[in-house]
Amino acid sequence: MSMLELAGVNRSFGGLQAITDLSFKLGEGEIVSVIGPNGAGKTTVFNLITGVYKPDSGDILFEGKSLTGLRPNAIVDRGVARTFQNLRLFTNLTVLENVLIPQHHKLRSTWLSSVFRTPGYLAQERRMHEAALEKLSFFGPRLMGFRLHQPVQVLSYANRRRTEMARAMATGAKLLLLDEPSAGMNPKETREITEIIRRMRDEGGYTILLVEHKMNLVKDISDRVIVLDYGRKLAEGAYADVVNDPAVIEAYLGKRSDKTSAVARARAADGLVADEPGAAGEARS
Amino acid sequence: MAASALVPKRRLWIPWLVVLGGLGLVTWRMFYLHGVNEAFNAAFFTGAVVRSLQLGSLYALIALGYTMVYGIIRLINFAHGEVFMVGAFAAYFLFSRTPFPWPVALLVAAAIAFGVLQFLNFWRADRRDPVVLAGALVVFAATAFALASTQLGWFWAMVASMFVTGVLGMTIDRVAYRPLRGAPRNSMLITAIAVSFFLQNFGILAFSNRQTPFRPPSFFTGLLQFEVFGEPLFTSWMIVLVPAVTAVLVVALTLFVTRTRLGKAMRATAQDAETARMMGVNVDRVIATTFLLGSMLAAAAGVMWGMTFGSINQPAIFGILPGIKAFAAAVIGGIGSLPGAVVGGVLLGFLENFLTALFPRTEYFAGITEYKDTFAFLAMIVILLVRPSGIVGEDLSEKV
Amino acid sequence: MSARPGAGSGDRSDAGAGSGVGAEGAGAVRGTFDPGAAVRAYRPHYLSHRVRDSLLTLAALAALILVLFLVDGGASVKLKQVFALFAIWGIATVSLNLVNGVTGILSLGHHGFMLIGGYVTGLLILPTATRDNLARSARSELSDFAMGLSVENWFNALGLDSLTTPETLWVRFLVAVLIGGIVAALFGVVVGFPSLRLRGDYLAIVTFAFGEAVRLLASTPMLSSFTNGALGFAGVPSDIGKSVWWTFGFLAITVFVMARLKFSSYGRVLQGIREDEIASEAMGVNTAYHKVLAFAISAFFAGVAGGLWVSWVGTARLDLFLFFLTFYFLVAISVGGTGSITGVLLGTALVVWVRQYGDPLEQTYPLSTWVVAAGVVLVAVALVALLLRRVRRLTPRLAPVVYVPAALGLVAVLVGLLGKGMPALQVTWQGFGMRAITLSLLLMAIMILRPVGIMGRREFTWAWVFRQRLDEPTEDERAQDAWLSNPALGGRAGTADGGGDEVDP
Amino acid sequence: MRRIAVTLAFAVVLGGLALAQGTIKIGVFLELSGRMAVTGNDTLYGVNVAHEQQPTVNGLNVELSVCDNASTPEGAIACANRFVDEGVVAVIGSYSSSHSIPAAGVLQPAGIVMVSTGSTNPATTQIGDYIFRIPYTDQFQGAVAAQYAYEDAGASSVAIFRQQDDDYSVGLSGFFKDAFEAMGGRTTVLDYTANTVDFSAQLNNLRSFNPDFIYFTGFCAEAASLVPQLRQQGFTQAILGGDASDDTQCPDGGGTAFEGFTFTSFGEPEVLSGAAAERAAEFREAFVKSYTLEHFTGFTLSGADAYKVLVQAITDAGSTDHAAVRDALANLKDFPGVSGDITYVGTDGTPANRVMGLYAYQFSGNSWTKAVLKGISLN
Repeated sequence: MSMLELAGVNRSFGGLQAITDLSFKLGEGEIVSVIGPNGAGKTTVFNLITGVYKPDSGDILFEGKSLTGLRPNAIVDRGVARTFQNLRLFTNLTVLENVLIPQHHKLRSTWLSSVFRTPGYLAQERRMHEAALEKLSFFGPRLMGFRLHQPVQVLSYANRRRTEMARAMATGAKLLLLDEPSAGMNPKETREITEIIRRMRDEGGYTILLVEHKMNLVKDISDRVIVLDYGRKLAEGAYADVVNDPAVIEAYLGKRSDKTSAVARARAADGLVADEPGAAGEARS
Repeated sequence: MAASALVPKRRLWIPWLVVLGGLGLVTWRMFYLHGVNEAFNAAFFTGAVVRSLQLGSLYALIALGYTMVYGIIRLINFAHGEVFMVGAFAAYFLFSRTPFPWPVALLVAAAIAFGVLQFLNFWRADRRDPVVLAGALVVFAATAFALASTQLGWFWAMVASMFVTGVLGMTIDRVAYRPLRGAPRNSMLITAIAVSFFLQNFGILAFSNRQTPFRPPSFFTGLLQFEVFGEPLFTSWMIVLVPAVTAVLVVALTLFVTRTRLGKAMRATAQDAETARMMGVNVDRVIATTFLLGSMLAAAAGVMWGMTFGSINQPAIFGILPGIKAFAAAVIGGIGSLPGAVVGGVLLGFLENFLTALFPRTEYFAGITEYKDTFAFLAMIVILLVRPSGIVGEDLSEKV
Repeated sequence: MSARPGAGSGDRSDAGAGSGVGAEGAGAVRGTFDPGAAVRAYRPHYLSHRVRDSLLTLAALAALILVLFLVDGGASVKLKQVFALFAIWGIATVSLNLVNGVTGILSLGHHGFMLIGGYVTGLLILPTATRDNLARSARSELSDFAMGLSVENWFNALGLDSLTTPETLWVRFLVAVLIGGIVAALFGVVVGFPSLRLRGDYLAIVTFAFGEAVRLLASTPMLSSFTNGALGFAGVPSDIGKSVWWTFGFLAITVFVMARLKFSSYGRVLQGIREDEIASEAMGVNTAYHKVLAFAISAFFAGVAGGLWVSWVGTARLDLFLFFLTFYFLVAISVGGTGSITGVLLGTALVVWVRQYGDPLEQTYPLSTWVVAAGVVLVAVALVALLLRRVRRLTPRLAPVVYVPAALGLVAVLVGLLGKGMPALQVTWQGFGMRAITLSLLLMAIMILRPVGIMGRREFTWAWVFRQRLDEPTEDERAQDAWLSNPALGGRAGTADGGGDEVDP
Repeated sequence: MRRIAVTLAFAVVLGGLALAQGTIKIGVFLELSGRMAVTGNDTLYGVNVAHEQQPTVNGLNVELSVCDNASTPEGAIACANRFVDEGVVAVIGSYSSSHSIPAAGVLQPAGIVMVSTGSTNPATTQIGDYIFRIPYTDQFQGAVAAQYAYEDAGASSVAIFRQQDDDYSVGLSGFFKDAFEAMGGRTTVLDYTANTVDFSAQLNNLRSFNPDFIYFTGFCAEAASLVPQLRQQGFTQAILGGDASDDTQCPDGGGTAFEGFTFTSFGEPEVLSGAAAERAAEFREAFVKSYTLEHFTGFTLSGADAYKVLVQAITDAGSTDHAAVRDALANLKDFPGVSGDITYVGTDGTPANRVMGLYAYQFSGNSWTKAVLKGISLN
């Protein structure tokens, strides 16, 4: 049985059809990337899965049970967590607190026992701290030590991304939806995050669905790639197959007859297939 | 993709059903009441309708200021009720305390001239333009002279009070709100509450701590009698004046917002202040203009309020209830939308006035008058829960 | 033992400290990082200073008790009652802070909850003699049912006659105030429900409407059989509300619960909702439940404060619960520090002080005095602005915000001093409303200059007193950070930037 | 030479006396700022003038300790606490029941006599035996008004306008209703809240009841809007107000609508009879030496009498002991006050049968004045 299944999902905003008849499946332990040009509906897919939007029609099944109509927090309870494209951290709280909050929904103590610090509550709190540190140590020493107590707003962008991933892991979800995990990272950090995503799957046992623009990251870790354009699935399959699909190339580059300048086309192709532009910088270090 | 998928699903018949059903119920209720007691005749209900319209116009004028400011900087200008209060008091002083001694006259004339300068500015778009400066100077001299020598009539008192209050609105924006651009919404709201408290108590300090008589010309307050189906309907000329002035001001505002450069800049800023700034709109000036116009409308409402009800209450409480109710009206109509404010204001006038006329005290029923002041709040809460964007407003929910 | 949450100790020392640093270079041999060791090495920071902090806290508590003892035994009744008032308003502000500061929902209906708690408490402890008086009075609107609602009657019915004596008033008061709090909390749940659909300022307006509607409805026939309409009831026993010990006892309980709550998992979640509600929900937090919970807890303590407030005044009346009450609480919270319990108490002290000892501000003075005073205030504004521009290193230092008030202020001072003889300036003027004006100007100034308030979100902690920072790296960590940013520079720890932000190569 | 010596000796003795003379403190707390400041200050002027007339008692200088309650209950309590701290002999104040009652709650347990100058709510003196008042109660005023409406105005159905969130208004309208219905009339109560300006809803209710008399128990702020609206909508019935309508600014905004508006209020010199009228007129002469006549109202007399009865009680008691002063005050009988005779024997602290004035607003030339119709009292 697949872990996540989208079956004929539609969603429109006003007159705009954002997602049209989208179906795909996700097996346990897979890393699947969703790619597509800007405005293709990638983030909308995430919002639909996590309950921010309700599909107009179609169904979303997680481990065989429907997620449609559930509130976002109930969906996290089921085991699906996400990160946000434009970082939604609790900026005035510390790194540690950011990673403790997502564990709260597993807390089995009333607020009164937390006020009176009953042994049961304290034990859970201790476990929450352990889990938080464990998730944070996924990223090496970067978020440990004094960083635990720094408010998120003083962190670098890359560290914020890492904190957000740790936060998603800490929810205890089995399926993580990562929205552009490497945005704003330099090539070295991108490589590192690629490695971490792989370790998250291998060591943490997470199933991962990610939206990403950096093709080398997608190429490196994806088991499968799903290409979206105008809210529809253009192609699905292994990276190598997908990038050679004429429909995909057309979506990214436009038709041959288009009057797109050669430079623009080359630039787009750069983003799609070649290593990213930061490669030069990498060589320098 | 089927073309039908692009058509938004809208059930257009629901609003019509609500409106027609409501009207039917109202008609039935009126006939029923007439059966219960002869006093509830056509003249009675006509009177209730025109009075609702009168009160609703006042609410609409105040609500416009709330909605304009909210539309531009997403701030509930809590102090707007107090701006309305200051408008009424300014008119009172201009109206029954003129002629002023020279120093006071110069001070007030300076404020008025500054307001006029802003207006000339709309037209010429440059404050250093000789035409603008000369105009302001002429206005300054003329007003100073007029204030120091004659007693103003109600119309000129209203106009002058509008400019004074408009300048006050701009000052509030400059001193209290502009330093907070980009701050959390709650901080801005708390500041607005502080400004409101400041104005209330400053009003006590500066104006009076008791209710102030407002002596409108007796032409407007005297008894006016109509015949409706042979029954007398008693009222006064204010019943005509208030909606008429309101209509003129609303039309002028609409023309300003849709036809002028600054009006267009205002709408652009309301859509997206950042982008507007990048497109060369002087956002701060647009916001100041919004405060100027909103406060001027509130001042007009304050003057007419005083004329309608004969006296203005002490400053500490005068602005609160009308202000909050007008805010409720803006929310009901759809905050951020100009037609919404007018619709909401008039609707609230009908809620407070016509509804109580539909359910008056009879032998069998104690009436709903006691709860009248809570209608605005209840209606607002219901609207916010059912349709947060208001009756004609657009959706302002947060994007993910 | 690994992570001990910021929970174990009973005092407030876990306040800001929360938990601590400790992974000093846990396996910080450069390039190798052992997660397991890092987790094991983690140790809450305060444990190392536990004895010191406990002793200091005890000493502070003892000092507070000594002060209370002196105030209670001292000669001045006014000072005593000002202390009691501070405690009562402190309960209200600290509870409002849970919603406003911690959860980040601007609630403007706190006076409504206080009204509910106050009337319930007042009705339940009204002495039988007063009740009889009321019943005989021609004007009472109280129904017989409401008249029968008395803790004393219940105790009598239960055969607990020993608890109906004047000496045991406190037992009845405790029962009454508990019930008052619970009723207020139920209304808190009701008010919390709109918070499920509304956000931000819309919600603020709904809470405001609630506060006003409660007061308007309390005088209508709908509720007047319980509230006695606008008449209210006089003769509520004042023994508890005016006792420094009882009020500070309630304040201590409130602060204890609020502090413990804030630094528990629940408190973290509430703060998360303040920071980003959508993200909280996406992290599995049932925001609806937690917002309603915050409203209910806050309303409960508001009800308790209302009960004490009614007892302090001695009557339950509608004009005790006007919006200005919430405004002053808002001033206290915003000035003291939004979200910080110690800051809020500081703000409350300030507000109570201005309210109770600010009467010189409202006396009659000649106009020249007022002009000089206004001038001095303006010059002070200019100086503060100048200071701030210096601190923030803004140029030009002499901006309009400095020289305009300074010039106006100097002119005013000169006019006031030199023109003393002028007849126009000898007119006397009474400073009606100057206290409220002062407080609202203070609030405006705070919102503009330092929107988080004096204390900010920080709490007062001993670690803060001793300048122990948890979020600053040790030498080892600094070196490691530098190495992480750029291994080539790893050897020279000093070159790395202290904030630890990665520098792109 | 001898005369000089005698004068010197006299002066020395006098000076010594003056030095030896202690002072006693009487606390005065009134609404000197806030929304009731006008009446509060008028009352204070009355206290001041009475103090100038009688600055000593039992050979002791009286010192007034004036405290502003800022028209708030907590301000009133702060004042009461201050008085307890200062160890005042007795307390004068306050105008409003809203502020008298909380302060009485402090002063009664402390055993300090309080004489309220304006509180007409019956609950005030019910707080305890140390609390007294100068004015009548609302019960008395309601009964007087009902008697006037029924007998003098010949009304059989009355519409009562009541401010539902104010205890004074609610109390007064209730007493009126009881008294009027006991006489056999019909009433209907129309509620409004503070700051109401649009009375259309209430007038809609009024239309079906169609009374022949209107009794207004609220305050000027609302009357100023209500009365013109009544007239504009064609209601021509006679209107009677309570003492809260006693303010010549009240009718100012309504054009001619207030012509013939009558109200009951505190007795002024003109409505008093016999010796009391003379005393009041005399006091008014003294008053205008220090203050302007516009500050002279019934509350001024009330403030003066509060001071006078206290001085009398301290004289009678012969000491400044709190309990002795209370006993002396409770035994006061036929004290010649400027607002009429004051008797506390056999009452709960409210003087027996006071005289009220019936007044009407008249438009004279350019401004409104208060015309005295007559003094009324219960028969």
